Amino acid sequence: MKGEINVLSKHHQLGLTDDQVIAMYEKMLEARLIDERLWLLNRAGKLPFVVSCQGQEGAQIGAAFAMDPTIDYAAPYYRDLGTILAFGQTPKDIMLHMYARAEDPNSGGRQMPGHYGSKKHHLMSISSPVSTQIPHAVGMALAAKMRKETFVTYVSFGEGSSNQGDFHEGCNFAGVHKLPVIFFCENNQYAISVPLAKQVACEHIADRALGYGFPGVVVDGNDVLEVYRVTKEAVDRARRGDGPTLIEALTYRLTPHSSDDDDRAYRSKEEVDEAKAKDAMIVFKDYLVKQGLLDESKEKTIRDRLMQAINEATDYAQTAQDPPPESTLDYVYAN
Amino acid sequence: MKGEINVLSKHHQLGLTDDQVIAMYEKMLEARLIDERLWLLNRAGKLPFVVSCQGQEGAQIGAAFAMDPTIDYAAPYYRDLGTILAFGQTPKDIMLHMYARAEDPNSGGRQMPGHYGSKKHHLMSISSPVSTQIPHAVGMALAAKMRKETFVTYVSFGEGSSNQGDFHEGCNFAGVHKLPVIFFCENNQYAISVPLAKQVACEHIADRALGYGFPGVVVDGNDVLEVYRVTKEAVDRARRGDGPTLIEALTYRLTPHSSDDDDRAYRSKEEVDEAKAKDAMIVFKDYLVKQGLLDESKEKTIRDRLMQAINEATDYAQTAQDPPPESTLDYVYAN
Amino acid sequence: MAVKLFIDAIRDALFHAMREDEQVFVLGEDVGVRGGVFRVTQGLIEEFGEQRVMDTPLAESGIVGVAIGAAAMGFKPVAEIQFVDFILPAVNQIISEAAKMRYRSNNDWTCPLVIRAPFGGGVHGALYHSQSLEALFYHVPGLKIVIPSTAADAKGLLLAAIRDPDPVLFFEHKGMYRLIRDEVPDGEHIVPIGKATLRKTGDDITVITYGLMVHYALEVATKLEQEGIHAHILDLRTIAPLDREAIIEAARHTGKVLIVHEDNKTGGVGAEIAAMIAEEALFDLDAPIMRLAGPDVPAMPYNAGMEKFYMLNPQKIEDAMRNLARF
Amino acid sequence: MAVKLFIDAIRDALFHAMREDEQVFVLGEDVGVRGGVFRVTQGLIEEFGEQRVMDTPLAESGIVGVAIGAAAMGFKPVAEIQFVDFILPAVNQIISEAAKMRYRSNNDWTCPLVIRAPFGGGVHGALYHSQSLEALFYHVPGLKIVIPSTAADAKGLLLAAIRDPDPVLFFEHKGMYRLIRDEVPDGEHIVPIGKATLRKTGDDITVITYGLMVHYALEVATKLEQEGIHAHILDLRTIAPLDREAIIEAARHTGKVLIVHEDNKTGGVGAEIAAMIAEEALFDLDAPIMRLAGPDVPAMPYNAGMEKFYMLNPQKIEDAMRNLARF
Ligand SMILES: Cc1ncc(C[n+]2csc(CCOP(=O)(O)OP(=O)(O)O)c2C)c(N)n1
Ligand SMILES: Cc1ncc(C[n+]2csc(CCOP(=O)(O)OP(=O)(O)O)c2C)c(N)n1
Ligand SMILES: [Mg+2]
Ligand SMILES: [Mg+2]
Repeated sequence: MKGEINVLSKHHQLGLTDDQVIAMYEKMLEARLIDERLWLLNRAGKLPFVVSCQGQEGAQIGAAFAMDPTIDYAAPYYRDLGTILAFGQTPKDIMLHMYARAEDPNSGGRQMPGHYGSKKHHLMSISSPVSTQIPHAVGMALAAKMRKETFVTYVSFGEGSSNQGDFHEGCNFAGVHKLPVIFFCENNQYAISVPLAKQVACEHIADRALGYGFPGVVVDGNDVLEVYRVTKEAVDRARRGDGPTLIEALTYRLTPHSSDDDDRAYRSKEEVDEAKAKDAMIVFKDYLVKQGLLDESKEKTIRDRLMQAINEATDYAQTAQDPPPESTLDYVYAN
Repeated sequence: MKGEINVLSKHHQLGLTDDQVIAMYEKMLEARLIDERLWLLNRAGKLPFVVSCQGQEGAQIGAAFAMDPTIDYAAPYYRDLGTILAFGQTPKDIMLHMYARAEDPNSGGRQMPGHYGSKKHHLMSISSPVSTQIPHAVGMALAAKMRKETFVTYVSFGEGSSNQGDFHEGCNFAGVHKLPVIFFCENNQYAISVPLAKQVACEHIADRALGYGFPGVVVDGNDVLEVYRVTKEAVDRARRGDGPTLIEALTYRLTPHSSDDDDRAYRSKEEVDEAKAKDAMIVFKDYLVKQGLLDESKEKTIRDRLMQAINEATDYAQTAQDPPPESTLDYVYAN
Repeated sequence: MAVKLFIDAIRDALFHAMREDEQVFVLGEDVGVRGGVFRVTQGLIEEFGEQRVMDTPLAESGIVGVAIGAAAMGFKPVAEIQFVDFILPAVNQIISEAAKMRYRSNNDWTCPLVIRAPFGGGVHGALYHSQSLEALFYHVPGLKIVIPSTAADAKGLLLAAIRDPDPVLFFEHKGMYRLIRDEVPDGEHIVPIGKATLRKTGDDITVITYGLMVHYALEVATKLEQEGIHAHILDLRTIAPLDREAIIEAARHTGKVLIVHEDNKTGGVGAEIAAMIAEEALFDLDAPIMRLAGPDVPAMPYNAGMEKFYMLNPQKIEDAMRNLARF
Repeated sequence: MAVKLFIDAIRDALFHAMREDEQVFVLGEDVGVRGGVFRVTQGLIEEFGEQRVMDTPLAESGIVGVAIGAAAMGFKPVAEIQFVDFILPAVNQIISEAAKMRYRSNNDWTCPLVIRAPFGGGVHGALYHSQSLEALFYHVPGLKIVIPSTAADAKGLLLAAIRDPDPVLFFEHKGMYRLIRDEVPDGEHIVPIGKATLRKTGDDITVITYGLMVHYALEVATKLEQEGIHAHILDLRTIAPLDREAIIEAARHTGKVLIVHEDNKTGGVGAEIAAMIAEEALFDLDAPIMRLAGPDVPAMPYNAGMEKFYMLNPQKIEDAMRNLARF
């Protein structure tokens, strides 16, 4: 960045204000801090299960800020804590979900951690079988087209999940009908233990877009502003009625697959450490510092505020009410 | 071709002898004549159902002759009468199948017309749900690789069927493991009544290969020798251990989808007539005539021989034994 | 009120629902200009256009998955699966998603989706164009399954299915499309989901069945009346959730029960019905609970003799009914 | 003979089968260096290499479809589905293809395939990591379904499944992997598919069950012995085809039958068992045929209290057994 001091900074070029990029950083940090807290609680025996967003926050927030959560919809996947927060869920919502309490806005304690979804936040309900959400998002985008509304639908999934039939069928449908949907692949290089080379033989997941007749874009998932830029372009395309885009954000999963996993069986510490050095949290912070938008004291203020909310959320959730056991029988059907 | 008299003719360039191209023509004609007979029998009320190969024989035979049916395997689809004949089934086999007689080598009368398959002919059993054969073929190719054998597996399907999840999952698996399999898409422009533009938004089905990390090739399905050429290349690639190829043969379905269909609802007579003028039967015959390999009298000899076999086959099948009704209970399990 | 074919009554319901509610739309393979391979959707595209009568790519999981997404946004999609046999690629979307959407989201997201599919044999359809697949789904809470036996019910139940706030599988016996005709009310006509109906009362034996088999059973019952055997015939109409009360009452009424379905026997819908009765009305029974069903083979063969061997028909039902009456 | 954990017995069978027959290979998600998410396949890749212990792309229909192709060529693939809940995308390949291959080809092509999958709840797995899906498949002729309850049976039945010339679904209750241990014969050990076994004899009530529930039932039976209630406990071991003879005999033995399964009740395996008994042994019964099963909700919730509400446990079984004994 040195020597570029006089040209417009990247985020200004993209039309993002200083406040907006700080807000982006704050959301990323919020996701990271919640995630770290979840692991602590898991290791302390308080939460049976955690599935992480760590390493993918940059991609998630870059993408989410390119949308308008008041009109747009998201059909995210279990790692999308950043997206969930950007669409309006609070640390308290998340902690209630993790503790499976009655007030959990995602499922009232019915679903596993990471299985978000709440209509009021425009977040489609997440299930476990991967990729089923891809056709759902296409159907939601079809609704926009049929109603002549301008909202776009974002759907995310891992690169492993891009090998499911539902990815193919969903993309193809969206291509044929030029639907306002953004397929966002968070390529973190692994499907649990299976490395990319054993999952696919193509160079880029984004290459698959060609077979569906819409653009495919590869972006460095640690470059928050680049992710924002390509997603914004995709959102604009979609709103204009020009159809879907497949975005592949290159990321890395910094944690094991879940709290049940031990990643030492299938990847080296060196590989993980190398990825940690490129973490979007670090890269984006660097950018903001260089832009003069952030320093250690401002960072601390943000961090303290977030930690306080997370602490309060944890405390609240820890003692919140469970759903009544017999409510197991509710909501099989409408009546 | 005029003026090219002194250069090597196309089929010689491809290493095909005069006898071989005549044999190819003969197989195409055999398929066409059987198919025409089936329609007659259907319209006469003797066969409840026909599904046709007409318009696709050139692609099928061009591809089949690039393989060696004594070692290679095929997992074809219901329109592949040409392929079935090239792999060794006789008109009698076909007619026994159409009449659902006990001697039907395909299913002993159990399956619908067009649902071929016989182990001794290296033909995988065909079912109705489309695209399921694609992963099967990949598994057969996996068997070749695991046993270090050099046979290749050919699998065919319509362009409509390339939108099923099983296409995607099968291609991806084959790409990852570089398996000796040839994905052969017979793009006849329609999935029953649905025209290509409502099925896919990509320019070519072959474009999808990029997403699986292997070559995709488009070929004029009415150009038998070109189909032979690209398939031979794919077969060689596969035998060398260089992995799969996706071939898209551009064809046209000259008949309605099946004897239950009426195609006038969804396409014009002009369109069909135009395609009929480009029929591989005509184009290839022209080529052979120009090459001095075929004339009307030789054609008549071939045709008469084929017709005699078809007549005999029809007669035989018409009076052949049905399977005993109670054999319905057989072969659910091995014992 | 006019006498209509089964198929026309279904089309009637679609026209009515689509005229009435803009959120209703039809999607599936060949449902547009082709009007569906059986012509159920014929004429719809002319009135409602190709967006509300949408020809989809050949991909059932995609069809159902897209419909679930649209339903989540408040549409009421009516997806056609060309033959019920081809619903299998969509099973994950149906069971993991449609059936569990309301439950897993704690009543937040819903799935008001109808999936129509022709099923059943006896039409030279062989293994993959003849199956009955209701037994695959009736075990799954969150789904409703409807199988009408009359044209009037077809219309009334389809309208009820479209209005239903939860996913409904609507299975139409393809052999009935142009075989069954009866009086169908014009305009609005709702037959409630979950209610079986007595097609005939009688004091000797109870037959519990659905779909095409209702007609066979009635035909036989008429014949057996002359021999003094009086059958009580319950048409289930809804396969899930089953009308427990009506089943138990019908069983108690004669104490002799025959359950009839075209689908193969083991684990078929008849299993649950028999189990219900054995659990709740055992001491009212005067005979073993009998089931007459297709044989336990993977599916119906094409060969005419074998198909006939597989299929139930009035003769087989007559034998079973007489056998039970004599018990 | 050594006492082994359930999970170790399964791994034992895989090692044995793969050493013995080069055509046996394992494929699935994370079965390689990871040794499977439950560690069932741990150590296999070291001995047999990555071709015979193949990590596949994340695509279940592809896994099963590819396995069918390899099986057609004479291999004996053992496909692992990571959780039985994720078998649903492969249902078309299983039901349309694997189950029908021999039948449709008139005994020409075959499908000697084993699909292993962990199932069952009580492990904080919530809706999609707790399901029992045997009822989805036991209606399908052409498939076999095996659910072992002991380590010895797990080994013996898995070896039988791998040797079987037809497709076998082999479902392992994940709660048993590290809970159940018993004496497992070394080397070759075959338990025939299709044969139930009596785990305990008694003259008062018959309990018919399988999987984890066998252990709960035995635990309760021991307790009830002290009250003078003697239970006859049949462990099905094979869910399809059911051991009809053993079921009828066990029912007749006491005349009072309780069927227990973790899966939800309607249309579950218990339905067919009850129907069989009601059809063939009705007059030997002294009590209604009772079923104790999971509630009819889409799947088990995550919240601990709700999960407990859903799951069967010894207490619920005890109540049901005592209730039946008192009848
Ligand atoms: C249909 C299905 N099969 C298997 C699983 C088990 N599973 C959960 S996550 C996962 C790996 C997903 O990899 P990827 O799509 O790359 O996402 P990531 O976890 O790496 O973000 C697997 C195999 C599942 N959830 N759904
Ligand atoms: C899974 C499935 N869905 C629907 C059908 C009904 N069906 C049979 S052929 C066909 C169209 C196939 O089109 P295409 O793949 O282009 O092959 P073509 O018939 O044109 O050669 C359809 C929809 C089927 N056989 N299988
Ligand atoms: Mg990944
Ligand atoms: Mg086509």
